[in-house]
Amino acid sequence: MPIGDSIPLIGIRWDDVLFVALAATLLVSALLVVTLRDIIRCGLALIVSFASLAGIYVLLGNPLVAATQVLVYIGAISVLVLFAIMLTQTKNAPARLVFQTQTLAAAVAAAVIAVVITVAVLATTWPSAGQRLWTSTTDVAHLLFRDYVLPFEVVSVLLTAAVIGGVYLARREISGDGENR
Amino acid sequence: MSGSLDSYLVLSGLLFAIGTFGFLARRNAISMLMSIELMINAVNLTVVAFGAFVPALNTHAAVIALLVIAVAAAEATIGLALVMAIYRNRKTPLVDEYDSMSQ
Amino acid sequence: MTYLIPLIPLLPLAGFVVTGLLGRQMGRESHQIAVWAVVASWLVAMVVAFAALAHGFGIGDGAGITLWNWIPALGFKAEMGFYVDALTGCLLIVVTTIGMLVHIYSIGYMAHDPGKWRFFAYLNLFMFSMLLLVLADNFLLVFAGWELVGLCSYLLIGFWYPRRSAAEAAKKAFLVNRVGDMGFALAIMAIWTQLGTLNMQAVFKLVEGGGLSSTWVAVVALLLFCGAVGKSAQFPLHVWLPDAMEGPTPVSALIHAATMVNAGVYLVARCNPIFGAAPGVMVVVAAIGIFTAILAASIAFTQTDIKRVLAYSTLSQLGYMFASLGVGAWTAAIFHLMSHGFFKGLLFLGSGSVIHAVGDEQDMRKMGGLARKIPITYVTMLIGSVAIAGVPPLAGFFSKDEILGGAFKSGFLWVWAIGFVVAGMTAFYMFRLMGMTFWGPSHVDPEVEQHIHESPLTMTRPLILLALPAVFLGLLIGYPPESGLLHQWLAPVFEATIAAGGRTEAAYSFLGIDGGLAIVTTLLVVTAIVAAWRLFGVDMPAIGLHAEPRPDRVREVSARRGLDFLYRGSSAKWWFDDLNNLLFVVWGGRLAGAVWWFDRVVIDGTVNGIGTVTTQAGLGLRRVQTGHVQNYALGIAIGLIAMAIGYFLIAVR
Amino acid sequence: MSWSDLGTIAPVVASVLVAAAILIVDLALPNRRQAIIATALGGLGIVAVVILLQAGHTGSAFGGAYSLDNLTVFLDMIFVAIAALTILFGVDYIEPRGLPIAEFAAILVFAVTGAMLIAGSTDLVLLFVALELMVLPGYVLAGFARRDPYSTEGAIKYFLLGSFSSAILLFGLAYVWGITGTTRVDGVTAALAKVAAGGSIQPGLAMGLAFMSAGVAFKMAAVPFHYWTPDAYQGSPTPITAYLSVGPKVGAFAIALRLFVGALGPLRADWLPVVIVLAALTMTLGNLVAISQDNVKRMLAYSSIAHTGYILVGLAAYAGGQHSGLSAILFYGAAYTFMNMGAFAVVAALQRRPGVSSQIATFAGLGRRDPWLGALMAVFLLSLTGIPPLAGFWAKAYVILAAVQAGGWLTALAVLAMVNAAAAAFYYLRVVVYMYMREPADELRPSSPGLLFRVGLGVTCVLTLVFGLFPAIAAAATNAAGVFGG
Repeated sequence: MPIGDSIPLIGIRWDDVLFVALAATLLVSALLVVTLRDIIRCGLALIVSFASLAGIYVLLGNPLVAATQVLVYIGAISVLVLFAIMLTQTKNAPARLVFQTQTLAAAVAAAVIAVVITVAVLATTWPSAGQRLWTSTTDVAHLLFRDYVLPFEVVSVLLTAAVIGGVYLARREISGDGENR
Repeated sequence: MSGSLDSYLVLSGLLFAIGTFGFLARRNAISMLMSIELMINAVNLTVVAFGAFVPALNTHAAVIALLVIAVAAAEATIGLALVMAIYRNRKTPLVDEYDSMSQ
Repeated sequence: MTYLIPLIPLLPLAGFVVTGLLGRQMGRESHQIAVWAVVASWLVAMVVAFAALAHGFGIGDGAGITLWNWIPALGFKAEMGFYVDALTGCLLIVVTTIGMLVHIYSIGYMAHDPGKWRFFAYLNLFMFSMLLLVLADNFLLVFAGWELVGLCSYLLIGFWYPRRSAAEAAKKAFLVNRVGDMGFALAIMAIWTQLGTLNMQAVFKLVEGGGLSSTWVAVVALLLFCGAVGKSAQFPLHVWLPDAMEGPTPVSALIHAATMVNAGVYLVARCNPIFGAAPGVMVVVAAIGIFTAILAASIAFTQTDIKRVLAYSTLSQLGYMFASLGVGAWTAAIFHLMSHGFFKGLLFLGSGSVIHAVGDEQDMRKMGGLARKIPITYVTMLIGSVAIAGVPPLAGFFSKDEILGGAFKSGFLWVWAIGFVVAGMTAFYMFRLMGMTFWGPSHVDPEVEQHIHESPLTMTRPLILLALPAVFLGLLIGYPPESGLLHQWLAPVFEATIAAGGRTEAAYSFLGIDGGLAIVTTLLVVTAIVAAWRLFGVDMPAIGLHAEPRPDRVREVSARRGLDFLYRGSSAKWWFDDLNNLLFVVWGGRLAGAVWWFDRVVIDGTVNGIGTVTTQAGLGLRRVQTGHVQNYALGIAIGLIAMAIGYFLIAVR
Repeated sequence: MSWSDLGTIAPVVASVLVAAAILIVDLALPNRRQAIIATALGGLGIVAVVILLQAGHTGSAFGGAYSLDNLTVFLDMIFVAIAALTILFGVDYIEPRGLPIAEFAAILVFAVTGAMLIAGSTDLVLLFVALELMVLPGYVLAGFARRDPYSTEGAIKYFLLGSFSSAILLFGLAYVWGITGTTRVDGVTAALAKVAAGGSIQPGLAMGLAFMSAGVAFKMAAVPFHYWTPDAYQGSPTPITAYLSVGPKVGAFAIALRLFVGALGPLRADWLPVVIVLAALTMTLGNLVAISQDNVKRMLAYSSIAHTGYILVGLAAYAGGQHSGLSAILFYGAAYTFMNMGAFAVVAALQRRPGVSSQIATFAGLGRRDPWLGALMAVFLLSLTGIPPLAGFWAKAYVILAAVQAGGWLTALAVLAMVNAAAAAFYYLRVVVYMYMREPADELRPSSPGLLFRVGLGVTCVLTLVFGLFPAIAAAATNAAGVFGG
């Protein structure tokens, strides 16, 4: 049986329910990322927020971006972050004092930024179609390799440079390594 | 609600602000990096939201989002490598202990 | 002929580069290249200068050479070019001649200084900068020279940097000069925005043709004068010059007496079409000049450091020159610039010879009776003093007389009156200096006294050579008054401005007003000299106050008011202090006190205050840089919010 | 993509190939430093030739994402010069510290590739990606002495704040894109021209502009977004500091030219007040703090902030309607590049042996210890001060004159710039005083830098003099380059 566009009886659209649920998960997990004491839990909360964002992308009719989000953010970046956390955990770096002394100032600044963005968004009339559009993956591929081929190539150079630099910085010093010449 | 561009943009704005808060408040370099990732994700949400509601931007949004994700990955690589490098020198990931040049 | 012009500044520049880079390796001979470069430059300059003055050899009333088009962009044209006319010729003679003699003198003076090569390199750089300033054909190039002479002055004042006072003096000179330089820079900007060119001759043509509104002319003239006030150490920017005496004495002679400080006078004279079109500013120039003249002369009365007396005297004489410019006696100002350059250079070099003789002592209270021990220095300095005092027929008489006569005849009676008083004061304090140094009993430290000797030939020969123009220059180019050689030379430079001012130079009449003024001034001068000779020249060994510093500060004197009357007439020491008492406590005391207070508290305080405030502000801002990333990030976030609010405000506008 | 597209971006392609060649040479001939240096310098020479072959041509590639004009050529030449000079200065410093030359050169060339892409990009996405290609290798370079706590500390601060500002910039770009509906600069210009004609701008666009301006201001180190500069500059190995002080800065101004002058040109009346305030704050604070620094590297870092302020005066002059402001910016950028790199290079020469600090005391007596090095430093510092007839004088004169011509509030800004230029003399001359008026603390042996280093110093010095004595040559190029899009 098709479930229809909206919840029976109450009349609230399923989309809205989904949106609220995903948005709430996103915001709560994001808040956890920036407030939890234990940094490993922060990392796990980050994965949750990435995942809920992927859900929102699906809701926005963009499954390609959602898939990339899952692959790159959850599959690669989060894992990297977790590795880094593991490698830098020592007994000397206790979990207490998670915050800077300027927490209050930071909270005020962030709140002001949130208000600024919200006000600006609500006060602006957007050239919106008023409804969500589905994104065709084929069109994306065409566009990527036609209009955006140069940025695409540059990103590949960028990733190469990042890998070279990252490896240089992070690799352990092996004896006989160039530096000990 | 889910059918209005405004709500997605406000959502992304809140996410951006949360990321900013984390960046300003956390003292662990990796936490700060995670906060930056939240901010970049907020930007991506903005882009995809524009794409979903403005016909002219529809396909472009996906392309831009993909490129931004790739850039973010590169940034994270460098960032984590730097954290490893400084951790080897200082034995702490807490950035507020890196203040040897505060003249 | 014009192709010779670039050689004049380039020779010292080459000397600077070679000496600066290789000087240390040259060791004892490190002065050779520098000195020969300046001698060569002098030779060329003489040829060019006299060609210009004789209006011949293709230079005529002025000729330029453009090396290359410096900058043709931004709708803006400035050429790397030189321009020579009679005015330039006069300056060339003064700058290169004195510069060369100072170089030669320094061979002896700096012989034992380990930093000799550095000294000569700086001197060469200074010569280059000064000649660039004098020869430049556009304001921008003048400004380049202007900045560079300031830099050289800074380096040379602080040459003996281990002395803390030297470093402080250098800093002060630089700071005060920057204030004036700002004025000059703003003037250049105003000229460019209003007229679209910076070539001096073109600017003058435009101004004479009425291309600039009278308000702008006044603004430009005032700003230019600001620059001149800084460089020529006129009130209220005069404070740096006396302190600048911390530099080696040849530097004081060259830069702070004979050449660089003249740059302001030169600038105003060069820009005579601009100043001539702004009569209001001319009055300001005259007022500042004559006020500086009497202010500095009054301070020179009480100084005990031989170089400081000369420094204040320099201020006073520069004040005369500005007064002369202000009343429209252009030629007289240049005349005084030339004669003053020679005799003041002579006096400074002579004082260097004295200081050299008495073991680096500069306090005149610890001198006295040196006349017989260092005769060449004594005779030449005496000539210089007679010249600066204005005794006929020496150089100073003619130039000063012309200034006073010019002020009187052009209706600036107040300028004349003050100038007249200053003439008397000048004669007095110069002979006070001579008396305390050369006459009377010796107060020299007995240990030093045994070693007193005349300076080597390299030092005395420049003194003799400088004494010649101090004696003959007036007769040579200033006689007959107001129609002498100099007037013929400079006529083309100033005639247009003088004609535009609506005044014709009244003919000189010895039997009329001019002769009367000259006789009255001469009488005053002679009286002052006689008074000084009576006070300081009488030998008075009976009291046995040898080698004891004489307290002569105004405050101490006033405290001993009862005592001084007891000793009146019994000791040169007390004659002098009594005179101080009379001059400063009774009718000038408060004024002099106020002058000193103003000088030391307000002006020095402002100068030092600016330094302190900026340093403190810098330190405060530095504290923001805590080293904590989050603090920086918060700063960025606040900046971002401010920017967002700013844009919102712009958007709803 | 077509062959003509590739021809248009040939310098960028060549530059990427140079980076690849360096890495390949390193793999094929390990421990052959001469081969690596030769590859890097030779490669950059070829890139320079490729750029010069493009001079005078115009065109666009990849559907308008990249455009070749005089501005691109001019900036590309500056970037190649920066890369070559950094390598010349770097070798003498990197080697004694046991750091690998190949990685250094390759990462540097990657960064410069990004800068060159910025110069030519007329597409918002390409601009952002190119910017990241410029700054990410910059973070690695800042931390290149990875065993040195200062270097890594400066690098991580630079990285964290840089990424923060990138996110802010990106957020702003997203909004501008969402409102104008295109990423192409000409499209954005057209859309914004309609907005400007329509009167007021919407709050969303205003916010986008704010975030974008903040991001760009960070990259160019304008106050109050400058905090990263002193730490990153002081911590980095000195030749890399020399690079960081000019490369990313000129790159940031390239962004400003393409983004603000190009894309946001129609709204320039709206961003003019922001630029005026930024310029005034930047030069004043930079100078004030520089006065109280005792470390020459840190002093030069703050002075570079002040120079950002002067360049912003040129941008303000443009926004105020004076087109010559653009060539003034370019002239300043070029002059600043050479004199500032020269000054840092002298610091690097003194620090050739590890363990020498950049405290001002290190410079005591340099004029006597090492007359050549002292004279060069004096030339660079006097040029930075703005003493005629050196490059820095014309640079300042141009921006100030452009501002004066623009009139209005900009006249006040010009006067402020002059006051600042006068004040700046104190801290520059302080170093000169130390060099010529202080006894050396200990008798350090003259540091005899290698041949490459001397070539680099010679080039910077000659250019500083040539720009001062014959500014017409450079001005001709900047005037040509100043005529583009906006």
